[in-house]
Amino acid sequence: MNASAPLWEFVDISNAYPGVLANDSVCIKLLARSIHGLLGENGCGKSTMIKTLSGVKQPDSGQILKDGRPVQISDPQVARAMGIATVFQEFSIVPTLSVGENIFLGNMPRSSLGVVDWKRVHSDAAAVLAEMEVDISTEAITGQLSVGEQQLVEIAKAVAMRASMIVLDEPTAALGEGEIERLHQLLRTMRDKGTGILYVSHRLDEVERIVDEVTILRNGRVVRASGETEINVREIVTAMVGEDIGEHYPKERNAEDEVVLEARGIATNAGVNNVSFELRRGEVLGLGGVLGSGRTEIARALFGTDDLTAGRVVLNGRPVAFRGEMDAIRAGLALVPENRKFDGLFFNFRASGNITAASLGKLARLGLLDLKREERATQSLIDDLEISAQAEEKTVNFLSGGNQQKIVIARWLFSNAGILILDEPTQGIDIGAKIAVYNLINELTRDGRSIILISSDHDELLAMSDRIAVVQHGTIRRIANAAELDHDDLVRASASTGRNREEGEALA
Amino acid sequence: DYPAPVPLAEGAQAPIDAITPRNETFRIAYMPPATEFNYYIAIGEGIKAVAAEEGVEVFMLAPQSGADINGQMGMIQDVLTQDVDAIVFGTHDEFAAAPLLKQAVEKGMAVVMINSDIPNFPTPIHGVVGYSQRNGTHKIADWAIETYGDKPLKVGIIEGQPGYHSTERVGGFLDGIEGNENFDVVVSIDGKWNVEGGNTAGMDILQAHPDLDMIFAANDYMIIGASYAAKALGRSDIVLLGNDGDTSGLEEIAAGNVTATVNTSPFLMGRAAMHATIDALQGSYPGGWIETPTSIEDKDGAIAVLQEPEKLFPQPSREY
Amino acid sequence: MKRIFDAQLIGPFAALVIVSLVVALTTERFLNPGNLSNLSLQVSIVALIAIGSTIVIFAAGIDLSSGSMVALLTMIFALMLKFVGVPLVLAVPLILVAGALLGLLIGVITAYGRIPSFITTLAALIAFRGLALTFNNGSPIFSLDPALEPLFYGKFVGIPLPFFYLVFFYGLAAFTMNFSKLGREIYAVGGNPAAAVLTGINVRKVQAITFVIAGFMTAVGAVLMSARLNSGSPNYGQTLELQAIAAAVVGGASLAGGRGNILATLMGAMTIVIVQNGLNLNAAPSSVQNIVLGLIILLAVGIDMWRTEISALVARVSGRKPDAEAAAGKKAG
Amino acid sequence: MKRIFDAQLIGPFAALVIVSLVVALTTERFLNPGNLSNLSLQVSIVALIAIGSTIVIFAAGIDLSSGSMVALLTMIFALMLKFVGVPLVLAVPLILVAGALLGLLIGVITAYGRIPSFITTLAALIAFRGLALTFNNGSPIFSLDPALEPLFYGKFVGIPLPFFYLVFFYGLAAFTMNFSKLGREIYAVGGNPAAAVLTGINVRKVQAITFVIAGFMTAVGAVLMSARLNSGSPNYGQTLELQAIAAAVVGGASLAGGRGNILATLMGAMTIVIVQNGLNLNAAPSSVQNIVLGLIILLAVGIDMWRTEISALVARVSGRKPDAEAAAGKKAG
Ligand SMILES: Nc1ncnc2c1ncn2[C@@H]1O[C@H](COP(=O)(O)OP(=O)(O)OP(=O)(O)O)[C@@H](O)[C@H]1O
Ligand SMILES: Nc1ncnc2c1ncn2[C@@H]1O[C@H](COP(=O)(O)OP(=O)(O)OP(=O)(O)O)[C@@H](O)[C@H]1O
Ligand SMILES: [Mg+2]
Ligand SMILES: [Mg+2]
Repeated sequence: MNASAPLWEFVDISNAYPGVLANDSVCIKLLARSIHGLLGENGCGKSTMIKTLSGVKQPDSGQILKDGRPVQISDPQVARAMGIATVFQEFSIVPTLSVGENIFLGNMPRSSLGVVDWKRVHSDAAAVLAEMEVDISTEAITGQLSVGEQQLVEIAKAVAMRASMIVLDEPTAALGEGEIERLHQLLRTMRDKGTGILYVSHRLDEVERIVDEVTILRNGRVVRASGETEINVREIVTAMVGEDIGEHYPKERNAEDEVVLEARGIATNAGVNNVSFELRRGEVLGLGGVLGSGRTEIARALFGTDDLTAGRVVLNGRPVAFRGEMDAIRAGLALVPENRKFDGLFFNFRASGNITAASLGKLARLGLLDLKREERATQSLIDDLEISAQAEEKTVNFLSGGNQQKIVIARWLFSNAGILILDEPTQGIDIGAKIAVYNLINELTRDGRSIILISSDHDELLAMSDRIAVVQHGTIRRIANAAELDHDDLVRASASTGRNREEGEALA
Repeated sequence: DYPAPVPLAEGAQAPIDAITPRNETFRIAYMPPATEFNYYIAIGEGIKAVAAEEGVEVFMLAPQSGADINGQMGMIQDVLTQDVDAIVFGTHDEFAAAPLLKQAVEKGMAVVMINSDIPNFPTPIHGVVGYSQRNGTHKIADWAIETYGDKPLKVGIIEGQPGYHSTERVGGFLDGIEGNENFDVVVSIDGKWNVEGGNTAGMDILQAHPDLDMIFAANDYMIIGASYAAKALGRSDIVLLGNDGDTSGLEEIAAGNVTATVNTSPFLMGRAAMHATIDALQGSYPGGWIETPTSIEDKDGAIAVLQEPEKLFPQPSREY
Repeated sequence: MKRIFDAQLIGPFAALVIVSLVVALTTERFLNPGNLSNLSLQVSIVALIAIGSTIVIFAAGIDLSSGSMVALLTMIFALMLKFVGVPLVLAVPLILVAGALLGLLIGVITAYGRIPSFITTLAALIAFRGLALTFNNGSPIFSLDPALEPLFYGKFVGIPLPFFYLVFFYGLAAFTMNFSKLGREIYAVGGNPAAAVLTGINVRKVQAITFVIAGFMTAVGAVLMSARLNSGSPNYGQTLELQAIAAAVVGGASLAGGRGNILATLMGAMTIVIVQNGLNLNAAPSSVQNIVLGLIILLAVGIDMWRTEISALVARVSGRKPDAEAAAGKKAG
Repeated sequence: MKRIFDAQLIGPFAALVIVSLVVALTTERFLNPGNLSNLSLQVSIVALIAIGSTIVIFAAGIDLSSGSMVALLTMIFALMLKFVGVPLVLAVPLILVAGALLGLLIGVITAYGRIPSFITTLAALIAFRGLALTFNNGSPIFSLDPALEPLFYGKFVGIPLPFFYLVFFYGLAAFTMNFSKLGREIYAVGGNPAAAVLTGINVRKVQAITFVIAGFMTAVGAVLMSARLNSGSPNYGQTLELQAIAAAVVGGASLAGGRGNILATLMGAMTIVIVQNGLNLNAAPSSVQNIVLGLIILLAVGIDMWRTEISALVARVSGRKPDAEAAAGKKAG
């Protein structure tokens, strides 16, 4: 195959949804032996492009060429048959089935009689996972894995297809540095063997590390096409956003001395073990660690979701015992969950219903809501946070990821919560929206509120935290000022735990 | 104790001498088609009364809904595995029951059908006890002709759900009024055998035909339902006719809400059936159909019947 | 007000108007004042019960128990009036409380026992009728109280009383769903229970409350049923739960929860009753009635589901842009 | 084999054993050979229909139509045999095809019309019975064919034929669900339809197929019902759909779809039938039977839902670690 002849080519692809032109005459050439980055703000049309290639959506106009010839990708099965494997942004695993079955969903190994060959399902799946250096049992029920592990299974599905073209739509959103590094390694190997790769990510640092060429979309249009030799993040950002962004991490330091929350040796059945820390007024306390290290579980323990089996939580000097989320919220805690789609948003409501959901008591007198006040309050938040003007016109399922995330955080701005736990708050949102979230964090801390920030993005964690607690196996190994730590410290902490666990279990 | 039996159709009579009771104290299953109809409970009371007098053991087993034929067959099957001496049954589906009852007869059980006038049950059984449905409603038609003479009457009919009982009862009424030009049947709809259905049907036919003079319903529940509809529409002048002689029906007649019904005296039917069954077990029943009497009761008649509460089930709600 | 009379009412209202027109044109006595007041009687019981069924559906539950609960409550009511001698003015509130308590029982088992409401109410559907049969040997109890009938058949300024009950309870329900904290919480729980937990809504309590409301409204229906038939019976209310759910569904409530307008349920119930009335006035056999009802349910939901396609079609024909609201309906439904 | 007889069977099997023990100890004639073969007759119809209901549930649907479909099919069957004069050997396959086609109709409307199966099958529940009533003026048709009864009452090597039907169809269903592409696709569609679409599974087709299977199995049940009762009637099969769903649910199938073992449904059906048999043998009134059935459904699901808590309790008492399978049940359910 000629290296310069594109494997796949989009010619003048346009896609419209009611009220939006998601793709406007987009042309992209995808080469074999190349990792092609598709970048742009939330809602600029990346996933929509991908859907046309994987047969989920038919383009409204334009053509898709395979090896120079126009083809019709009428459904996902056709796309698979043509050698396209896709890791979708929305998880497409079946939670009730085993990992092995998920990896071969749709084309399970079968004997000549058409009978499913279970031995091969599991041995082949195990082989794929081993190739990815991932340690997950193929018999495990997928729904019980952590979000990150599920994402790895998702990727394994695509790898198992041995496709000539792999499309990954934000495959690393829920992964930590270690997994990302291993994924990159795998993708490079596949590329070198001749596979074409289309890669979407909002983590510009990794884009810089892995992508060979880029296409940048804005408002559905290509604003910069591939062919660059050097990938320059600053230029990319400028192209994406349409203006030059000065500071990526506009950190303000608002920490005071007063301790508002204290964990003393808390433990839960979910794996939290002897966790102790203090959180000060106006402080951002970062929790760093690898995938599955138990940061989310610490959040669940603080928030009353999981029962404490040992230790206690002290709030403003008084010990508290939350029997559930409600108690925690009443006491002024708030949690922005790592999976906003499933745990955060009410897709049946517009922005206002979502923003006020946690503070209905504040809006109600004798059980009746003051709807005028709701309207005023949410409108001012929408203006302040620069949330899309459409937010009050449609239910929130029509908004881009960034706008959705802003709405979830706005909910807690509207409430009186004094302590916010933000679990991966910038996962899957674009650079502009990220900066908006950082500004929100500043605004909150300036207001005297405190934040526990869980993030797998080390740059973000280092830049936005006042102090960082390194979490390992459900316990805190070290707490230090963010300024005293650097990227390598976090990576080292991650690497040591990740590798140890793997080796141990690989032997067993 | 009961009227002389009429022989069943050719080949429908199972031999009485093949009955072989196995218990010292007879154990008898009473298996009506459903518990939802008071009527069968009243028959059961008659059966129980005789059982108490004669010192035999009787138990009732029936599904809740008359439509649950499958449930009833399951129950008969369950009873077949027990040591009962006789089955007194009623069913909405004799052909379904036939294969199982054949087994019962073969096992030497006495098998007697209740509330029926079928002379040719699909498998030979020992006896049938009941009133003639066609004759009963024919009689109430005759009564109406006698009572209302040549006056032109627009008649509405509330049928039961389609089936043998509805066909026979409505058919008897239609036979009865045949040839009397002043009876004009203008509408006939389904009232689903129950009070709710009768009420809705009554409401709607009175809307569609505000000039109706008379409603005949295939059972007392439906005519009671229709009576509320008539009352609500200010039509207390309308003639309302039912069938059964259910205690509630009789009380409604006594109260003047319903005009008349065919009283089929279920309690007495139960008594007759139980006597026949015990006789069959003792070899003294000749076989055949016992036709139990029916009468037409208007207000005075109903009060007279209600004055003998020992022959009624359930008991009237007050003394008459 | 704008909140209450929103776009979700357009479809069910159109259906109601079309059905009424068809019946009025094909049936002589349909528009007869007598028949119209008859209609408000016919619709009242199922429409009142459907308020509860719909609110349960808003919270993403389902209530299969209402028909059997009607049977049970009419029996208890009849026993109280006829055999215990409880005066009517006391018996009515007692039955309403009993209904709410039965609803509470179901709600607590569902919400706190974490059992899907389909299961708990299926169990209740079966068990309540069994329970109803244990009273009075399973026989109906007739002629309860002369003062009872007027509750159903009575009139005020020439309008049947059930019309006022409908106005009152639907008004209250619409107000609650749109202007109260509870209403908002019900929609939130139906829309995304996991998110509702994390926003501090007492999800279990809210779910349980929807069943209490359903039990209460079922009791209202049971009292009216007893008043209508001046009796109590373990056989009353069969398939009433399906009719109530059908009313909600024809009114456009999404079984997935989180959205719908309670007033649309009233329209759904009226649509169903008008069709049945039209068929009865034309003495159509019950077979036809069943078939037509089945088709109405299918069509109503179908039209709701295909709103996007239909409005796109209309748009193409009329040259206008398809409306976003319709697309939203599709997605969130 | 390990796949087919998996841990999901333990709960339903334990329930079955316990119930059998209780009935055997309290009821004299329960273990009578006559009664045992009687049991296999009693369970057969509902258990065969429940295969279809369960497979629909595995794909996250629900089938409320089977009871009415039985009525419709027995009527068509009776008409063919008695009035059209179709020979039995031809009529039986024709009815099976008819059932599959009715299932296809429901399946296509559900899957391709994007209407929730609760709605389509509710509409079918109502409409099919109406349709059944249009034949033969709504009257039952009796005495179909002398060769029909042996299909149900017949024996082979002393064992009732329905026993063999159960073995055959449950064997086939268990094999299909665990070792065929279709079976795995059904679980995938039930577990996450969006994911199934994206992996190239033809979700609509799979959903439609589950209803075809349900229709076919309902037809098998209808033939046996006709054979048992030697007749066809528009009143047959009432609430049979609820019994079939109850069997699935008592067997532990999750209404959320995506998981469950088809053999557990057989155990669920047997549990229910044994309880009813025990109550019948003790001449318990139908009221008690209803109450007990309601409680069994509730308990079976409750125990399944609370597996984690229960096994944690057992663990605490016995000092062992709670079992992982139980925890799995909770999360995935
Ligand atoms: N199913 C849909 N119906 C209506 N509009 C949609 C739908 N899916 C996407 N859109 C709109 O199309 C536009 C492009 O969406 P797309 O998902 O392709 O963006 P994206 O670049 O992948 O964004 P993100 O980075 O947030 O994933 C957005 O405005 C979005 O709101
Ligand atoms: N809702 C839940 N209920 C029960 N167990 C859970 C739940 N969520 C996660 N877990 C379990 O907790 C473990 C860790 O999952 P988690 O989601 O915390 O991973 P993670 O987010 O990658 O870790 P971290 O929070 O450190 O980044 C997994 O084994 C998972 O099964
Ligand atoms: Mg995207
Ligand atoms: Mg986490």
